Amino acid sequence: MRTDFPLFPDRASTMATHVDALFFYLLTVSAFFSVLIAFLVVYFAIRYRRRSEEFVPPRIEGSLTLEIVWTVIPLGIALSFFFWGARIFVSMNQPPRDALQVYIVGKQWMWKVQHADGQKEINELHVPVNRPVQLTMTSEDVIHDFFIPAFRMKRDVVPGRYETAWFEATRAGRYHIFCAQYCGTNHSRMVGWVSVLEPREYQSWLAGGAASESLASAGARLFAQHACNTCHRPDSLARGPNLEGLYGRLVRLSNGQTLIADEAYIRESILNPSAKIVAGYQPIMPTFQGLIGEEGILQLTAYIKSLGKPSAGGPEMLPPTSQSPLGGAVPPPGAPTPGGASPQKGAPVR
Amino acid sequence: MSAAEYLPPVEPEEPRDNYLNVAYGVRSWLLTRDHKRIALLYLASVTFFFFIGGLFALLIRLELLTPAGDMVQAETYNKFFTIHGIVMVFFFLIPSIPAVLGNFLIPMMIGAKDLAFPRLNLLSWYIYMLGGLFTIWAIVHGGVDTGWTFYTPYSTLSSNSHVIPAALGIFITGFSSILTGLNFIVSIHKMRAPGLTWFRLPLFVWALYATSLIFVLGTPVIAITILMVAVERTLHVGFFDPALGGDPVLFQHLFWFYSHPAVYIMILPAMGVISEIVPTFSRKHPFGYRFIAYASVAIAVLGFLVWGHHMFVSGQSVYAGLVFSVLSFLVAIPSAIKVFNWTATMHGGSISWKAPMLYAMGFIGLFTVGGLTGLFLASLGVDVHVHDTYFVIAHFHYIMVGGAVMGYLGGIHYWWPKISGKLYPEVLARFAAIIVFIGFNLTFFPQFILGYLGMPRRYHSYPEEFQVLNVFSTAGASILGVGYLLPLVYLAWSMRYGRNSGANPWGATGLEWKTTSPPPPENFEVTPVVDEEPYSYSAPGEVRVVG
Amino acid sequence: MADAHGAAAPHALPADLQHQFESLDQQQDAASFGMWVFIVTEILFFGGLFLAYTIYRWQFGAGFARGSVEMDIVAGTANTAILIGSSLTMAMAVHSAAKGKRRALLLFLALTIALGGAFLGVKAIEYTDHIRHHLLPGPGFRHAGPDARAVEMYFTLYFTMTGLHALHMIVGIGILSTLFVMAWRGRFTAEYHNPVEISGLYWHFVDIVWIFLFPLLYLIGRHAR
Amino acid sequence: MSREPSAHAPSAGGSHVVPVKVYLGVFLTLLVMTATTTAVSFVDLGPWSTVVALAIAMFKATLVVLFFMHMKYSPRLTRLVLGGGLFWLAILLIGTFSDYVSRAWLPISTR
Repeated sequence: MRTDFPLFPDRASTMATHVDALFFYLLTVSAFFSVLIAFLVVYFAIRYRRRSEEFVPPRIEGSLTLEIVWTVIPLGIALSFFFWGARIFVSMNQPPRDALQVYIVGKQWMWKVQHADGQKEINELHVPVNRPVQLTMTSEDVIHDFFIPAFRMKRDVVPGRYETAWFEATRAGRYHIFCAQYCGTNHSRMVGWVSVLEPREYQSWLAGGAASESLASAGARLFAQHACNTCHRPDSLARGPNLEGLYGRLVRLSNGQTLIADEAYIRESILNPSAKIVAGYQPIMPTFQGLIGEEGILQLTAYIKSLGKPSAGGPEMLPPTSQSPLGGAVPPPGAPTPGGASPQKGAPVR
Repeated sequence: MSAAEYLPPVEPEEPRDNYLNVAYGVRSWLLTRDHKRIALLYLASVTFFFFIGGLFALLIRLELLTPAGDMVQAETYNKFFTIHGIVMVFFFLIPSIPAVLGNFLIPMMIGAKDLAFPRLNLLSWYIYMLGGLFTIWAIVHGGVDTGWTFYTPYSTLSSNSHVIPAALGIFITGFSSILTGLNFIVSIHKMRAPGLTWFRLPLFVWALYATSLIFVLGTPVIAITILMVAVERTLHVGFFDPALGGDPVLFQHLFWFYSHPAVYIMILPAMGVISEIVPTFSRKHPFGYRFIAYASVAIAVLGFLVWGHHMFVSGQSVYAGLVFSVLSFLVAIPSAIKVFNWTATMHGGSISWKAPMLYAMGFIGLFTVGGLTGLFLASLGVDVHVHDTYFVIAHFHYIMVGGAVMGYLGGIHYWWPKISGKLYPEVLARFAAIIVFIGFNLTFFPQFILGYLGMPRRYHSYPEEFQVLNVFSTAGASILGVGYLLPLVYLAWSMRYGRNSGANPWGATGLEWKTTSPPPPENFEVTPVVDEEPYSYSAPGEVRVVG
Repeated sequence: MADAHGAAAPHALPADLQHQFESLDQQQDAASFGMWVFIVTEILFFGGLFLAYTIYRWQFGAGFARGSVEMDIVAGTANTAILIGSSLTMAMAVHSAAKGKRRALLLFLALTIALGGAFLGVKAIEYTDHIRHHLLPGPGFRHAGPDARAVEMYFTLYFTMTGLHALHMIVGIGILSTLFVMAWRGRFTAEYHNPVEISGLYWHFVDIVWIFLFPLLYLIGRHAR
Repeated sequence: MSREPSAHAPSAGGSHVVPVKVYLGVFLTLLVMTATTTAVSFVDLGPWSTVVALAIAMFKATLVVLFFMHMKYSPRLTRLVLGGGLFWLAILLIGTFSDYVSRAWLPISTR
């Protein structure tokens, strides 16, 4: 039995310092009130213990001022907890724009990780240090939960939609990945390791990694294999909307709604095409539910993202795209985008 | 100040006909409509289920002694914690105080002969037992492994265990809660003795009134949710199945709409018990009576607005998370008011350290820790890290075991003379209370540390660095187990061999102490008329009512 | 049911007074109040399904419209009229019980049971018709045209909500039949007819559920056709 | 062991007898309302058609509650009970719906 057990988790991400600060604030206030109440109870029990059966204490009904005091003060302290916690939570839900894209598919009892430029890992995640990494996650069966204690980051992985979360590792090393939402027999074995590497090591890992094709080129292959191009062609007589430059662009639907084309829209249009029909087109696209798995959809999405730009550059380089008209505007309500923020294609990475 | 000094010099004789000796035989118990006998039926069945749940708790703790999880397979462990959860939540914590102490005491506390609908009251016990039968059937035939939360799509699509029988068991038992709640609400509104206004009611009645509001307003929603899971699982339709257009998060909304108020069903009655014990054993009017009363109802109402704090990371929107977080902080305020008022009641009192008071003091301390750790979970930033970890397990066990079970045991000891007419052995009872307190803290405090370290809940095997804290927790669990066996032994012993207690051994106020112990079948010879304020200790001269 | 009291009361207690109540008035007050509390539990019981309906209709508007068009609107409207009729006869039954007119009470109870049966009959016809068109959700569900998934969700909600409502109708008819037998035996008088009253409250509640189910399930997207 | 019954509000719907004329009036109104709601559904009011359908349904339900269920003649407590039930239904609907509606309003990162 390891006797040198830690009492406090590693602190390996930018978010960890903020969460720990709030945690210690909560801890001190709670310790103060717990000790105060415990002390008062014990002190009164001893100080006013029953010495004789005849003594009848004075009748004290209460005091309004005291009641107000111990309502208002706890309320004030509680709201301070709320605002601090809320600020951290909102920033946890705002992935920076230049974050490294990683796609994670949870499947009963393993994590399948795919990097934008093709690396595939099982229960392993290699990320560079001091670089924001955005995770786009979905599940193939039941609800899982991607939890890295050292980064204080946790997000449920819900089947049927994308959930996004992000972190920025600040210390190299290997940290636990846990599945934190009960998902069946081997829920406790659905664990892994995230390895935070120095930039040099990360580059060598990238190079030495799988020589397979990038996500986008795998998507191109699938696109041809399922004969998507019979309808989705750039020329005029195409029966399906043109996909070039679609990602991040405003799309007008047949029912007058408008939304920004993001991963969730592309995923839903593949699996349930008639849910959102582009204005001017007929609902003739068949569903690919069951024909294309979650990884396939991720590859197709990566391929569609790479369309409408000069041929896909190196894995790292995100070629500049035309600034999407809406930029950072909040998408109109009603467009069911994924839980996390839909990443905007902004300035290229320098 | 030895215990013997308080006892009345001459032992009061057993009252002639009380509800226990007025009729004998199995039929007189199984077909009774006397709320006191129904309370004892509930006492027996609730105790039975408590020890089943406790057994599975010990099995879980034994399994977690080793990181590799090599005592049982993962499948079996998942069934252990599911059955521990279901049995403890639905068959012990929810019915225990309302159905046992509430059934026994509310008619007496409001000066009535019985509850408004005695037959529905007996039906409520039979429904509870039928639901229990389904759950036992599920356990015996292989158990269910979905966790007591039945999250979809695992419970509807993926689990191949006995989900439907267990779900039906909970569905049926829900109606037992609804009937109990309905009975209490109607009785408290319509059957109070003349002169007994709302603000002359004991605080226990206020707490159970608030609990009954939750019974009636919350339980139907879990009933329909379980029905939808059963329909989806058997007919393969798509309420919550993403492949068929359903949304698993909708299940979580429906589930937690009931299940959060359910945790207030579990704690409010215990608060009611403490609000009775502390004034009696401090011999003092409760500090801020109206604030404690209003706080109970406020908890019941606000408790319905906060369910989203179980779903901060489950795909609920950021804005909904913000709203539920601020509401969750508001619901913590009434609980804080109650703790401050209990402590203030002890100030300037004449405090006796009898067993019920030990349980009450333990309750105040542990419930405070439980409540404050709830604030960690309500603040969004920290919850993202500690959600679904052992921090949550420790939090709700401090409230459920440190709070509700301590309150239940305190209440059982406090009203035991009224229920059985006998006095329990005081020294042994105090010893048991201390054992429970120590065992409890050793079991659950290490889990706070494990939680922040990131150990997820419901893990059959865990990384090595968590082992030492888990060993402490298992050691504590065995002490706690022993602590709970003691009352079972000496209370049963006292039924037969205990000294007669007389009508009011504690010198307490309240209508239930004005009738004999054990009380006659119709509670009072003459329906009492109430003409004084509640908890009137300071009436000069009336030191202690003898026999 | 009421056990005689030992002490000789100045005025003989009414036979129907249960021992735990002080007066018949208090007993009937408690019974009616208890039934209203039970109706609140029923409101929240159906509320769970209405929530699922609201969420999925907000997400799959088109599919729900296409599903609703499959409904036989004549049968739906007729059923609504039948149930409103049964509410009238139920109210008249309570009215006759309060007046102590036993024959009128029996007549109206019978009418209410008959109308309830008619409602269930129409539902049975509708159900078999849907099943024949493969519209019963589950593996056997088939629907030409787009949005098959959304239409199946509509039918899942349709069958669950109207099924639960029909179940409540069957229980209601069972209650009214027992009332009929008790009334036949002259159990109810002008002073004591509380069971009829609270059964009326239950029946009217089940009618109100249908009053909401009818527009929400039958009348969406009619104009689209 | 009799004593004067404790003070109670007029019994809930017990003693009050509603004239038959009122019942018939309510019955006819309800039938007319049913016919109306079916007819209106054939007129394309866009999103308003649902609002109108629900408004008519609520009006019909209020009629049934007030007259057939004697709420009009019942004590204040009974109204409080029904009001509480409807308010809790509203909590369930609004609370959950607010999550679904606000899922699209994400704080888009501009950092």
